[in-house]
Amino acid sequence: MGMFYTFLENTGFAAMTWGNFLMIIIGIVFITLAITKDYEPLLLVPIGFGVVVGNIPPVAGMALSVYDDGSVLQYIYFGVSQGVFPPLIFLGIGAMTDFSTMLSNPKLILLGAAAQVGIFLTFIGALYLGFTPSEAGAIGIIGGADGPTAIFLSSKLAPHLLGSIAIAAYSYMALVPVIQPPIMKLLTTKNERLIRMKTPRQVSRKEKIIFPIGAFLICGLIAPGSMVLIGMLFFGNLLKESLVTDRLANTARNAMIDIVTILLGFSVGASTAAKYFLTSQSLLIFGLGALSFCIATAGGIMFAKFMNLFLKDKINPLVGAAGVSAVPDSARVVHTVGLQEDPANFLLMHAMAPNGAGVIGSAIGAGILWTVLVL
Amino acid sequence: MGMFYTFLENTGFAAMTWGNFLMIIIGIVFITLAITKDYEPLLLVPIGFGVVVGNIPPVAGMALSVYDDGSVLQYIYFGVSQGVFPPLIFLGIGAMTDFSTMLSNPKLILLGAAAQVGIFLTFIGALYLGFTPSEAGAIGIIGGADGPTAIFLSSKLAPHLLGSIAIAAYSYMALVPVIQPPIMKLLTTKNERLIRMKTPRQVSRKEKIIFPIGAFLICGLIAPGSMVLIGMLFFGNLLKESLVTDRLANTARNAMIDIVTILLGFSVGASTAAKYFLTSQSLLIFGLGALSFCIATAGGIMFAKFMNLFLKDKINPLVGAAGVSAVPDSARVVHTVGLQEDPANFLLMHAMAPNGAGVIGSAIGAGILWTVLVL
Amino acid sequence: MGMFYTFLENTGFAAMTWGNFLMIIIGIVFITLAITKDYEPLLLVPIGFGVVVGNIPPVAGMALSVYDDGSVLQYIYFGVSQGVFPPLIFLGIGAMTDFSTMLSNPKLILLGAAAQVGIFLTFIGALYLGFTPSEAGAIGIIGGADGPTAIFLSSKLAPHLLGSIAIAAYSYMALVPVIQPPIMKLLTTKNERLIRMKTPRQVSRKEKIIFPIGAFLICGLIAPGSMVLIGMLFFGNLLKESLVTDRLANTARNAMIDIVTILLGFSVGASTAAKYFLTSQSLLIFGLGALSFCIATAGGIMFAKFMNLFLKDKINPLVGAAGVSAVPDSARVVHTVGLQEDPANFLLMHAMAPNGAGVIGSAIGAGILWTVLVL
Amino acid sequence: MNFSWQNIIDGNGIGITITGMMIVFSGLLFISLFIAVLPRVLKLKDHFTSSPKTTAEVPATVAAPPSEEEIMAVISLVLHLELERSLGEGHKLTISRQKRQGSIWASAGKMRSLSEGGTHA
Amino acid sequence: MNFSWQNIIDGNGIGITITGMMIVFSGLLFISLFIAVLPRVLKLKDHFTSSPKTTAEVPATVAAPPSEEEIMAVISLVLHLELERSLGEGHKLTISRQKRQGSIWASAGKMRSLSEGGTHA
Amino acid sequence: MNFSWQNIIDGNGIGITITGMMIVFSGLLFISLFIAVLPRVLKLKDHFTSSPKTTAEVPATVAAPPSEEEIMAVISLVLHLELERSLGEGHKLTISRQKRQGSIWASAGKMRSLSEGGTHA
Ligand code: NA
Ligand code: NA
Ligand code: NA
Repeated sequence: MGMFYTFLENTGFAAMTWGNFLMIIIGIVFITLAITKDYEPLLLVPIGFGVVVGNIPPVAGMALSVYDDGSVLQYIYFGVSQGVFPPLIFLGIGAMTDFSTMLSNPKLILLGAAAQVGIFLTFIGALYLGFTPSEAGAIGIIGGADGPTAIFLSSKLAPHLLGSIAIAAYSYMALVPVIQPPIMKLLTTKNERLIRMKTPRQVSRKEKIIFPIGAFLICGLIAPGSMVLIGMLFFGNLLKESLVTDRLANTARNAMIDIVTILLGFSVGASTAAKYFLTSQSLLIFGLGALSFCIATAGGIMFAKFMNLFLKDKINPLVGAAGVSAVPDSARVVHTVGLQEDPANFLLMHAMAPNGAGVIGSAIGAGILWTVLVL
Repeated sequence: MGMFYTFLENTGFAAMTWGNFLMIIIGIVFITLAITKDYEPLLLVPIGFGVVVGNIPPVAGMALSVYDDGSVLQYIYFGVSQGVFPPLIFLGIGAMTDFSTMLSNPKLILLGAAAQVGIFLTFIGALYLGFTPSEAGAIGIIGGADGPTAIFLSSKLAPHLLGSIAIAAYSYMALVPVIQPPIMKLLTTKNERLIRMKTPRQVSRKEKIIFPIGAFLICGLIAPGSMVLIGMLFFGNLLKESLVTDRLANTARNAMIDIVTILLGFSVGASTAAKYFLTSQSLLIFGLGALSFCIATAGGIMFAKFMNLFLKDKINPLVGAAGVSAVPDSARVVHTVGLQEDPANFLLMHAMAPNGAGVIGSAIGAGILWTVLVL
Repeated sequence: MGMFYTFLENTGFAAMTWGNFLMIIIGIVFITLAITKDYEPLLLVPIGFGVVVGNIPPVAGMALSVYDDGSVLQYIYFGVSQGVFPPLIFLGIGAMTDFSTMLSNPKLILLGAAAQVGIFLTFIGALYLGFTPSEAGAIGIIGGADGPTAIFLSSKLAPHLLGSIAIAAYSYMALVPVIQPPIMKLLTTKNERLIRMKTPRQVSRKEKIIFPIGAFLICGLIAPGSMVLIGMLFFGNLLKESLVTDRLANTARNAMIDIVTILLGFSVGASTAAKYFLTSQSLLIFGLGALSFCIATAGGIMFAKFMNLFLKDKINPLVGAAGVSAVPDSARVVHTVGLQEDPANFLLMHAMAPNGAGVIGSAIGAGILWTVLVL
Repeated sequence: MNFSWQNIIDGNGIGITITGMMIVFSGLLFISLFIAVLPRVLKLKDHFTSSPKTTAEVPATVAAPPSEEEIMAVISLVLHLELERSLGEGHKLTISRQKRQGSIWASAGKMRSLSEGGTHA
Repeated sequence: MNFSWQNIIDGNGIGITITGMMIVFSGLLFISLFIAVLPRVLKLKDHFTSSPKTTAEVPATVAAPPSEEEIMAVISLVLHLELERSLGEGHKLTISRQKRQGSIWASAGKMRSLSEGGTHA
Repeated sequence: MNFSWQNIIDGNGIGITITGMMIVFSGLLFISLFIAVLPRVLKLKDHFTSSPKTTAEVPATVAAPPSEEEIMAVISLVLHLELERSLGEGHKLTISRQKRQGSIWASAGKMRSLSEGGTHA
């Protein structure tokens, strides 16, 4: 009977803390939001379930959790902690992204640059709050609104904050349809929101094939730190656009990205054991993250208005909000807000250009921060 | 010409032992049974071919076999020896399993608990035969009738017996249609076998979604050692039932589980080099394994008969035999034996409930044994 | 502002060498050939883009390139440097290859043996040029005209030459439609090229199932060093031919081989940083590689003519050229050259037999070289 | 190896067995109770937050009666799905496989991609 | 944690921010210029190497007007693709899923392959 | 690097080459003989264990002549398979791809899943 009590002491019930309990509730909330509100289900469901699993109190002496050497979860988490999964996800994203609208209207790319101001202002904010420069850099990248980039940079600059940063990034990405619209309406007039943009021209196959190679060379040479992420993104896109490697592109954007997404989401979630996650730092990170999304959105919109001062064919400044990455949700948000003013103004196509540029921009930003803060 | 003789000395012909020869025959028998009798082909073909490959005598000094550091086979076997593959297989199984019948008739779950008596009585038997407690625990799990669980626990408790235990578990799982029917007929009367069960009620989508989360929390808290296996099983099931992550569920139950199955089966087979496999221990393990399947089957059936003493809606005791895991073969065996008595009595649906419960039950059992024997 | 200059010093522009520039051009040429000429696109596109990525000058102190410990590219390259990817590609090839024509005309298998003379004569040539025996062995295998085999053997015998050998092997494999026809026409008379061969007999399912097991045993016992490559090839083929494991064969020849091909091609390409790749050794390797393809082609053709001295049913000596591996391009080249002489002479089917035998033959050759040179 | 009852006592076999079976049973019993209670809890919750949304959604999909063409199309679809399934099960329909293989041979310049043309290829 | 403006100065926050934004902007500006120039360069190049090949290829695919059967077949195909897509999106068509599952249960001897019969299964 | 015949002798080049070619030839010769003998052995074995099972199974699949609807369905199926194959080969049918992409944009709330709607998606 002593054996039974010994075992009981090692059940989760005994070791359960209020923190674990809270985290399990959070995990369930993630899953619920994903299912009922359809917020980023492909990431929130794996992360949410991972959070639940990661907060079952592990038994001392058994290799169970992400933090125990030789545990299965640690092997899976290896792809996160070493930054291997994010480039593979970028490969799949590249193989599913159509850069046509960007190619047909290159001006809009600059909106994707402007939105990255969210990264750097958040970096300053994090410095102010007392984070070390490396930590601040990793936190700043939440403003890039790009989950894989955030995980990649955190794994290099501040592995101990990886969980909080990843969860913050994905949470706010899921909440893009909630966060962006008020800012968009606040910073634009009704007339601006009514601007119609010209139908983009047709792009030739040759342009589509040359683009990923040329754009990679530019990014890679300017910010070598972004080489792996950007390289995989454009490699995937070349596999897609070359047409001769269609079966590879197909696998990259289906089986491969799915497998990586499952393992990444689940193990990131499982790394949020209350003991490591529920800290005042995490709270600050969540605060800064919310701020960074707002700044990024505002940055894109304001730069669109600035560009309009010089342009003959005006840009609808709503499109600037898609300069944060959050592909394709922020583009859809732009589209929806545009439709509210004018049901015949279809902004989705136009918003895809800064959306794609935002992904590239935040990867470059990550490369810069990595270079500057690691050397 | 001396070179030629040197090489000849290093061919397999020279180093071949009778043990290797016997094992190669066994591998070919596995493949033959899989192809001609359709016994578990998805596992017996990879294992069988792996056995053949693993018994080609390797050349001393070359990194060839599963046991040579730095060999390709060892890298593949890593997923087995560290217990990484079994949870990934559980993920896929979760993503393909429909727990509806279990949800509609919760009483039947207990049959899946009763069948686990096979695990613990085999554990006692193995202790009696002189195995250490850790070894005995790993051998006992064969009675769980669940290949991935057996590999997982063996990799934690008795890595040196992993090959024998895995081969025994999969062999008997393949032989379920041969092993179970006589026991089922022996322990039941004709009248019992004729019992018809009520059509299960329709289960709502909400129940299906909440079930994997709630059931995981119960299992994880009661037996944290089962956290990884059970977690992956219910994670896969949530991916399936949430409907919003259908592409992930699809990949988990297709490309992902297939890849893992190929690598697991092949490398488990390749680990059965005669030198390590043909021992008296292996013989004892095979004997105990056969016994454990019989006990587990009997346990499920007898508990169904015991429950009938108290129930108004009687359970057909044949259904109890599906309480061993061996999904879905043991459920099909129940169905077939039922049809032999009454061609209009369709037990398949009912048998799926204890069948699923058996998977959960043996994973809990593995968690308990791991906790008790490792600490 | 000092910061900006510091960063500029770390951009790729500053560190770029003429070697890098040349390699990037080569990478772009690879991609262009793959897309416009359809030369081996599934390999040349990944390799070509990898070459571009691998020649962006990395920043000292950052883990970026294949050669930096802990970089993402190094983790991916691990599958190449440890020889894990080639057997997995062989698995997929096995699962897509139909050995029927080989089974129906076993004589043609010998042509696949004769073509391996390219391996060994190149080995002698490399020795003459001053390479160490191990290096010479790895270079010789280019003559096997089989990319995965070349990578596998190089990773074992001469890891420092792996990049050059792999690029040479894949380049010449892509150029098979350019290299082979002149040699074929030079070594055969018009009458020989007009020879029609008998329609092969129908092969039973049983033969197809027994073949991979029997053939593996022969190869594995004769040259255990070829065990892993040949084992995976025939394992894949058994998965396909057994019919009962069709879902596994399907995944092996689709998702699995695609994933491995993407990672292998990209990381092999990325390993060709100018600093390591642009050496006089590489030039010699490319020269020897071209020679080896010619010798292999000639070997196959001449042996076919030799066999014709004794045969009643003459072999069309063009078919001998398919004895190099390069599946299925060299078989298609044979077919095309045959059609040029006689538009009604369909040699494709016949050429598949030596083509498959060539894969097996070069894997055996690799096994021999590994055994002889490592022990 | 020495066979002996003492081994069982030394290894605490009986204790572990009883404990183990108790925990396995209690785990599955809890799940059983949870499942039994779940639909009632959900019904109770629905009672408080009555939402006619879910029922309203369904009729939208039930549209006009199908035309003859649609019926024909559905027949062919079912046939296709059936075929796909049976291809997956045991490849009785070797005809279509052969055809696919053939068409790949005919296509130019694909070296290592002799796939049978599944949706991945 | 101490909140302080000094942290920003110590961490060179302003310098990194200005440098960073300049590089991000210059990177995307270069890409923008590259894209803007690209079609003109390609047109220039085509001007020198005028190749009527590509235009000649297209008409080959435009063949005889489709027969009634072909139209019917196309309808069913579109329906199928539509169905496949919606299955991928949110599984409204549970009927077909159920069917597939059933057919696998019926098939003999597949132990762990309870897939829903996708093309992989 | 010094070019020299001595290197070949030092590296035992001739010996390895002769040995290597002998083994490669003997390996493939054994396979060749194995293949040549195999059908005879199988026939011999069938002779002793004559089993009319396999032949009996086939006729079961040859059923009633197909109705007009079935023929139509088969046409559409073949068309579909053909289409699927050519999509896999080189994407000449860009129309259908475009459509799929479009329909995904229209669907709500899928962030990183911009797949083109293959069966996986
Ligand atoms: Na961004
Ligand atoms: Na079980
Ligand atoms: Na070869």
